[in-house]
Amino acid sequence: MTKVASLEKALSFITDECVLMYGGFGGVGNPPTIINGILEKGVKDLILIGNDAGFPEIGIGKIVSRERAKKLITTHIGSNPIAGKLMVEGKLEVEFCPQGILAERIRAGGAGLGGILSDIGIGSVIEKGKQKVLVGGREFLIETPLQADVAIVHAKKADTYGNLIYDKSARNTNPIVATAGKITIAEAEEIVEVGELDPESIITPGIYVDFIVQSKGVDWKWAWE
Amino acid sequence: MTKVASLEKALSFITDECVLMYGGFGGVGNPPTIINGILEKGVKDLILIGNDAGFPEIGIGKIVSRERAKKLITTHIGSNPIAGKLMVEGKLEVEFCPQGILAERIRAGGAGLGGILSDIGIGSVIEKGKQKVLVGGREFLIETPLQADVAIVHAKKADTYGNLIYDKSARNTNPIVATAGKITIAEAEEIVEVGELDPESIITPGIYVDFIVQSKGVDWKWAWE
Amino acid sequence: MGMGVDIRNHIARRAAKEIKDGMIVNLGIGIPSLVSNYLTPDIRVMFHSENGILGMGESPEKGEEDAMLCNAGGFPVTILPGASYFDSSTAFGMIRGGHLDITILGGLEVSEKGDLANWVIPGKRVPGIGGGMELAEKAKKVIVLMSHVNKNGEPKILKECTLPLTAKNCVDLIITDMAVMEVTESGLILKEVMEPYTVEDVVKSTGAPLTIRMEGNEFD
Amino acid sequence: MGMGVDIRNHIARRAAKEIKDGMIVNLGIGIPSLVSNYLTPDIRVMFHSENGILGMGESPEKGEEDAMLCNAGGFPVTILPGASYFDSSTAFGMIRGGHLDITILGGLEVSEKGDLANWVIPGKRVPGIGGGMELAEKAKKVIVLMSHVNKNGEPKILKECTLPLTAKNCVDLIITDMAVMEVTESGLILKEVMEPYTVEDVVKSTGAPLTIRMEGNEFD
Repeated sequence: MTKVASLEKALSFITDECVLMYGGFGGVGNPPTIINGILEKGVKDLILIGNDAGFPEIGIGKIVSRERAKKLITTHIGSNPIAGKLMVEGKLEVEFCPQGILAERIRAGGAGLGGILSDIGIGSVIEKGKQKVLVGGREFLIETPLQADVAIVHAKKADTYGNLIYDKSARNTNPIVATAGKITIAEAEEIVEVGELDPESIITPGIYVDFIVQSKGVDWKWAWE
Repeated sequence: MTKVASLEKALSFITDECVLMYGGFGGVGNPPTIINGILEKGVKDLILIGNDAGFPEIGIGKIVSRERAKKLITTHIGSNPIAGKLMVEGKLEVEFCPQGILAERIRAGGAGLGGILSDIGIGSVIEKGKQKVLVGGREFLIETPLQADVAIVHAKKADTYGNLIYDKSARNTNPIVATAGKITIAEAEEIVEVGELDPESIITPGIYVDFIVQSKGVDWKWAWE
Repeated sequence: MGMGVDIRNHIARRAAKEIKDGMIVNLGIGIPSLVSNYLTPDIRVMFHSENGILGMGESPEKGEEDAMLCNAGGFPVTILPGASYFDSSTAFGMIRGGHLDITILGGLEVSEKGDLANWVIPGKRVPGIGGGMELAEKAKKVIVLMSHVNKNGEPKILKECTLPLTAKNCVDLIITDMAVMEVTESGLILKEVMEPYTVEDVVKSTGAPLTIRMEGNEFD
Repeated sequence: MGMGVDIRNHIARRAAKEIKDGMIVNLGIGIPSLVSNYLTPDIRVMFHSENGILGMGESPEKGEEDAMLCNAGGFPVTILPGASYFDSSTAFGMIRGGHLDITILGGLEVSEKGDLANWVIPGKRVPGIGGGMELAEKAKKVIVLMSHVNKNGEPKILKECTLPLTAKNCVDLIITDMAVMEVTESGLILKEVMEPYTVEDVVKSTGAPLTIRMEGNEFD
């Protein structure tokens, strides 16, 4: 009943044009082994959903910089100038969403909600193309749920059932992203037997995780270096 | 900068007719010391919001049984026959909500959302009085956020900043209820200094907690006894 | 429901056969809560509880109860290795997100289209809706355990439910003291008849047409 | 913005005075990120970060960075006793729920009504909105730190913003290299003038009327 899988097996679900959601924030908490695997496998035309575009050579940024994505639903791309360049050149379609609302849309996708009502960005460009409703005399935007064909996350530890714990601020968007994939693949720094994680400390219950891949560790230079 | 307060101080915010939200599920995780304090203080005409009505002599059930509430927004009252009797007699107004939707409405209240879109109970009595919207060709109910004047929760441990951890399944609705009070009071079995709780293990960040009361412990017989 | 302990256990034992290794299962109160007693050791199941547990184990020994570890009904439980705790909004996020393989619920009435009524009897006190609607609407498979007829001997399986519905088109399998029936697009299929009843007994006690397609045989 | 390090630090030092003991504070990138360097030890503040930290401390020593502990900009931080980690949806739930006492942000333009433009310059690449809208709309107090004029010497404080807005009616206090201004229902109040500027310099460099009500004095 173990969910531990080879990288190759996990990558078999990530194919051209699939909707790929990724955990992480500013590169931190992006799953490096899976991302490198995607690059090596040569997957293209991905539709990416995640907090940001990383940095050109850090985390999810590498997939964007190497032009493997055709669309990106995100909150900002300022830390990855190549993403901006591709957007201007028409090679990358980018849909921007306020940061907390992106998080809520992902959570709504995972939690089977039809959407959320938000007052963030009323009267701004954020309204564009969105339905509005009046509730109790106040106007709200309907923000729709986001789901993915495959969600990839990075964890500090996983047990073989897929229960996950995270590492400090590398938790960031990973717990919500883990809930929103039709298939969820967790890359873990360490994989332990069932029963070794304290049930109180588990952040992502294994119910959300389909495959666990052993991480080869963080392989990039960090933003500050 | 400690948030530790006397029971008397904490109770000063819980007054006649106030909207009181409580953590707990089937009595487990209701804060017993605060509830006894409310009874002793003689507060009445409360508007209660919480998962259920407990048992007649367990947890929040005592406040209902002793006719201290005029309204209850909840998911079911089957375990407290006195609640049902008061409802039939017109002494207690009861508003029922599907259980997970009540949890989401409380979470939405705490997270500053305008509401959520739900397909639970479409075509049933749950629709009554609710706005509907059509999104992507599907019909959803607009479920509005719930907030309270005062939210009361039960924790296993608190530090003096109000960071909370819970005890097994007594966690239940407590973490979401803690976010949804204009004032949130946590009753903790144990109060420790700031820095003693592992930052990874904290379930409710202290930002949500205004006062911490030392629990006198669970004082009732449990449902199975 | 006025059924004896033996019959209740018999229904629960039959329901346990529907549970396969690795499944995530939520058991309702009443007869459904007995199902976990009949799983063979090779079937490893993660039992889910609405209050925020995945991985419940058996009931504790008397005197070993933990006041802080209870199921959704408020009764003491234990946990198995691999269990986790979370809040109730997460517990229901799992349900609505489609992660439950099976939910086993009690029923007052079931229609031939799989409509379920199990939460309120007009004229009686309304106990509230609880988590039943979400379980019935969102679990991948919904199994209803109940007595085949009510205490007046009238069918509880009907062409249309008369009681307020919990959810429409949700029930996949009905297991009663008399029979096992599958709900399909084309109506109810009678799959098994319990001892000591006959097919005729079941047909007579059911308020909707039954297509008879018993294990290994095919009648129509 | 072409301001020297000294001036940037001066603005940050002035902004630090707005922070009181016990507050929950979110600092934006740029000059705002320098503010924490100027808090006196008696001011205990919980710094909040959008990626999911409450209770950030100082930057780590060189060589002591932890790749898994960074702020919202991706740069390494430390934590203080009482800190906690949570996911980004919770981090923004705190913001929208009204739990942030102060957010200190950079600005491109601010209007006399407190409208803030700080996310996009037409004709330049759009970097995205990030968490700025939520912070500007929902923090209890919004302080903007920026240069008083742009590189062409034109006012950035205006009757109406010309750039796309981040949020309307959100700014409470503007601190620049020239002055400190409060945004009120009746317009901008000039509270302080920075060395070596005069009230006249400030008025000339501001594109909206200023009511002058300096510390301890009252002009009109």
